Amino acid sequence: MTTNPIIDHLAGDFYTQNFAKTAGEGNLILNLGPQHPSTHGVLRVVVELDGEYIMRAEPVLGYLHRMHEKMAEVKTAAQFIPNMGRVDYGHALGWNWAFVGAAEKVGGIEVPERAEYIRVITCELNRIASHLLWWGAYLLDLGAFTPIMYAFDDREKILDILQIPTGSRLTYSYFRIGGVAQDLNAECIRLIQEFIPWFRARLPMYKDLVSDNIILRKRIENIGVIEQETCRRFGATGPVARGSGINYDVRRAVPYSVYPKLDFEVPTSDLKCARGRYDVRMIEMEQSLRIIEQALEMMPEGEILIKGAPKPSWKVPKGEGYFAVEGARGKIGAYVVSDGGKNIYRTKLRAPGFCNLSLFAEVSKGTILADAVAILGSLDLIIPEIDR
Amino acid sequence: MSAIPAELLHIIIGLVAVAASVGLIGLVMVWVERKVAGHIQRRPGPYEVGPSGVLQPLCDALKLVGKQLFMPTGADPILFWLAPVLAFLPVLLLFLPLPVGDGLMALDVNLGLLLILAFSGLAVLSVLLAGWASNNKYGLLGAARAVAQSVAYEIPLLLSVLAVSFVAGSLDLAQVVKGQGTWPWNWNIMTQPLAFIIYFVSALGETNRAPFDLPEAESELTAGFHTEYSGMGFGMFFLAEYANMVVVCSVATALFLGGWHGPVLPGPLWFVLKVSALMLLMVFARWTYPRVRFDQLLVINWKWLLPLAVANLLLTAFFVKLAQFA
Amino acid sequence: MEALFTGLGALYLAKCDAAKTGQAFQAFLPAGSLVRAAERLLKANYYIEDICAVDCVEGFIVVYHFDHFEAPGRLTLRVLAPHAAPTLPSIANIFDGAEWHERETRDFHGVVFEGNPNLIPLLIDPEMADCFPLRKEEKARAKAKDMLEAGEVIYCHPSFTLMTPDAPAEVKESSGDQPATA
Amino acid sequence: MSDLWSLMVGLRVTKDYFLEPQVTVRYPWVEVNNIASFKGHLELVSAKAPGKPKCISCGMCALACPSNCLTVVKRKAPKPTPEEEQALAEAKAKGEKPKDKTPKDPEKFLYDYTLCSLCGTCMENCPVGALSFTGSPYLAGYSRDDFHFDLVQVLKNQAGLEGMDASVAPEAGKSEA
Repeated sequence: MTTNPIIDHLAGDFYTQNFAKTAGEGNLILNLGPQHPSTHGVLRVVVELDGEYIMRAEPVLGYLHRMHEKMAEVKTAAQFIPNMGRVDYGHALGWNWAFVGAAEKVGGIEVPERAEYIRVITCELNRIASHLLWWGAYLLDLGAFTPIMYAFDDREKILDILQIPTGSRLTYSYFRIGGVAQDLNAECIRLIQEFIPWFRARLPMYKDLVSDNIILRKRIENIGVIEQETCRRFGATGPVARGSGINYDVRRAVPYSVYPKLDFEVPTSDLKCARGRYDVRMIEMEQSLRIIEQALEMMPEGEILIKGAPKPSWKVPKGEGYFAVEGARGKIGAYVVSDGGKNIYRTKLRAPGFCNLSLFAEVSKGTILADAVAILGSLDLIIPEIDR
Repeated sequence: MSAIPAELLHIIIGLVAVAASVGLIGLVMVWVERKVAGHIQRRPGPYEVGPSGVLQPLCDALKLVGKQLFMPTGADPILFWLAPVLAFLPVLLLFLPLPVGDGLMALDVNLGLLLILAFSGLAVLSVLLAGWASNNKYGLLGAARAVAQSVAYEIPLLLSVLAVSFVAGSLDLAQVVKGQGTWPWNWNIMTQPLAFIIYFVSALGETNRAPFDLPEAESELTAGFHTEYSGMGFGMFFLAEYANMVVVCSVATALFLGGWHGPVLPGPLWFVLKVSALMLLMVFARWTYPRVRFDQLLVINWKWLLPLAVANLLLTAFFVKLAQFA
Repeated sequence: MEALFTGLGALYLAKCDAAKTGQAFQAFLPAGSLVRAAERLLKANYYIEDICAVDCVEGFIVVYHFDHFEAPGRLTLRVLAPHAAPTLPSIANIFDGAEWHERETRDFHGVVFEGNPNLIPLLIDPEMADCFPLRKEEKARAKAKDMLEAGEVIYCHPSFTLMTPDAPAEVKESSGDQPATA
Repeated sequence: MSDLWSLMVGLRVTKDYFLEPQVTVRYPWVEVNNIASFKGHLELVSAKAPGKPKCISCGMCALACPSNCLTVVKRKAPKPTPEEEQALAEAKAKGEKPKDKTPKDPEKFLYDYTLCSLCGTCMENCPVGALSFTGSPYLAGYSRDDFHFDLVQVLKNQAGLEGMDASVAPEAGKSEA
């Protein structure tokens, strides 16, 4: 490297210097991100490289931090729902459900049967859309530019379907405390019934183009191996835990809403590597299709919002409540503590991506830079959810 | 000195034709690549500027020329500006011995193959200079990768070309093409299929294309060795990559697909058709496959391509010797 | 579940109604026995779910949520950190995932976790590291007993009065502000 | 060997899609058709008389809005003419409450679209259903003030220029708010 007086003082910001304190001699300190094409959103990882090998990595967060939990303190319960769509735009309905469920649990509010089924259908559709976003972006990280276009071709269909009842395409605020805002009209149901066989016919193409491709298989097999013990120490849930053989899905472990009535399998794979997580998510897409099919048949007629549903000025009664939902990335939790005041006293949002990313530093030790990008992709990270 | 000697005239026309064709091929290839990529991804590709986007590459070139050229602080000025020039100049030289038609070549030299292989090695030098001189960590990593990759993929390229020249008995491209007949079954690809596969894969590696585009891996190294280049600096690398691609494909057609031989159409048209077919294959490969990891890249080369190439060479030598006795 | 906490000097153990509040079991622990409790939980294959702090009249109640993959049932550890010097031992060396949760709690509430390997701001900008956005003003704070679930008391240390409603018998505390028997 | 075959399969898939027609809708030249249910910005529903909003300026929506981007300015009672004053005095003397004649619809209904998160809480919370979404995504402006509307003014313009597209109205309705 050319030594140049101007350069010497540019030794990086607070985090790089803090990271460089314990760096080995002659190692290259590199900032992957925050403006890096392969980090989804604004993730920054400070990496210590010896040649191509990563000696140490430390994700730096906070670039997308909007302090949702403080907003929850200054708004009433019903006014906080639009925030839920902005915490994680990948699986916004999962977050809607977590918060609304927590408020219903503390307020002791029942949800009509039809609203439960609508919640299941729209949440599962949103999960497929989130998995398609993950699949496309993951292939983009590994260098294939075409798959993301096919994935988004299908995802557009789902967004069109979800736009009918919710009115928006990405940041939904569709669930209300005590039900949902709008009913699924006939056209929406017809589109869903058309979408299911169409997407089921598309999945083999995904397998041919990518899953069996030898270059991809070599890129993601036995890298980023996560032991079950690591999952426990870091609290990783969702496809990351199921990819390491842990059979834990909140829809089965702590059944909520009408999931006990629906029959679907929880895919796990004991490959423990990025390939395991990849397979789990691909199978999960098929399972979600099955769930939507059954939910469509079993959905009864009836109203979609409970009589006298809480108005925006509704005060959450005293008490605390924790409600968890199986999001696309893992267990989405909302912990609500209320003192009966106008606004909720304290709301804690448990983001699955936060715990999944925390194990990256340990898992990526000693891997090559290209593997680190592949491991990051396999964790399916959406940064706004991690920074909250 | 009343008349200008014939060879000098021949060389001047050849050089002018080569320079023009490199620029033209660059623009056409940019358009073809973006259109094919678009259609593969079920989107139309450029369609605004000119009929179905034909003028788009021209606008790109003008935009690149118009961009401000700046140099990062701490970069080494001489080497930084030498790299793009160095990337582009040897490519012009590679075009000279290519046999487009019978006797239709810029420079009729009987060691054409040797000339091409020697100068194609220079391309890696420019990538190394670019990466190192731009004083950028990503550039440095890109340059390190480029050197390892080009050095590795040079050898199987040589060996597979050597196998074909054994069969043809000469290093002159025109002779090699003359040795092949008009119909596909007496082209060299039939006698040397393995050499063609090895040649094509190492050609992809040599020009940093498709699954082996590690030096400028977007998703890992932001843009690898040409991260810090803007304007015509980047444009030169861009054109050099396409020119290299054309050279590699035309050498492949000359050696394996029978150059200008073809049933009905005139010679040069066959040559252009075959080259564009191979180029289309390269473009398809780019938009279908994910990127290979760096150590896998070297494993493919040293553990797969090299032994196969050597085995193929020995086998060919054995049969050629046998044929001499028979 | 309470077998896990024998000999840890637990201040308050209670079974909770999971249907109503999502928690199966809760325990108040003194700061000293937090690390040992975490070790036991890791051995019992619990995984760390999240850590957050609730700013109450009595101080920062730091709530640790644990859950179990095979036998799901949320276990809540609560530790009281006084407003004056809110410092707690860090469990980041046992549950490594806790490092980030603790750094986040430090960002939001200012509860310092000794032993955390990298206690620099996680989400908040280093320049404004001490703004502690989620701290409440004096008058806005509420009593812990109003909000937190009492559950069926299994053991309650005599000197522990944080959770004891005025009439210990009925489970649901009477609403309204009865004098805390400090 | 079967692994290398997967490379060929990959090429076949991209070839198939290469030959299929494109999916892109060339937006400016072709109308996009899946935005029927898009919300778009807010508007006041007009009562039977054109240009007169249904709104009774009760302010429930402004109360409910999470990002408080609505302000309702009530209409002040018109200056009572001498006879009305006199009738008012007798009514008070008789003790029954004088009928309040001030019209209910708001003077101004200020709506700041830059803060609105299109959640629809205001529509659900409105007792008379006076608010609805326009469903027009084609709304552009050069500065932030282009997005500060006075919906009463917008409604009047709309009624005045019958048949104007809703999205054009805001420009005309750019009030001094």
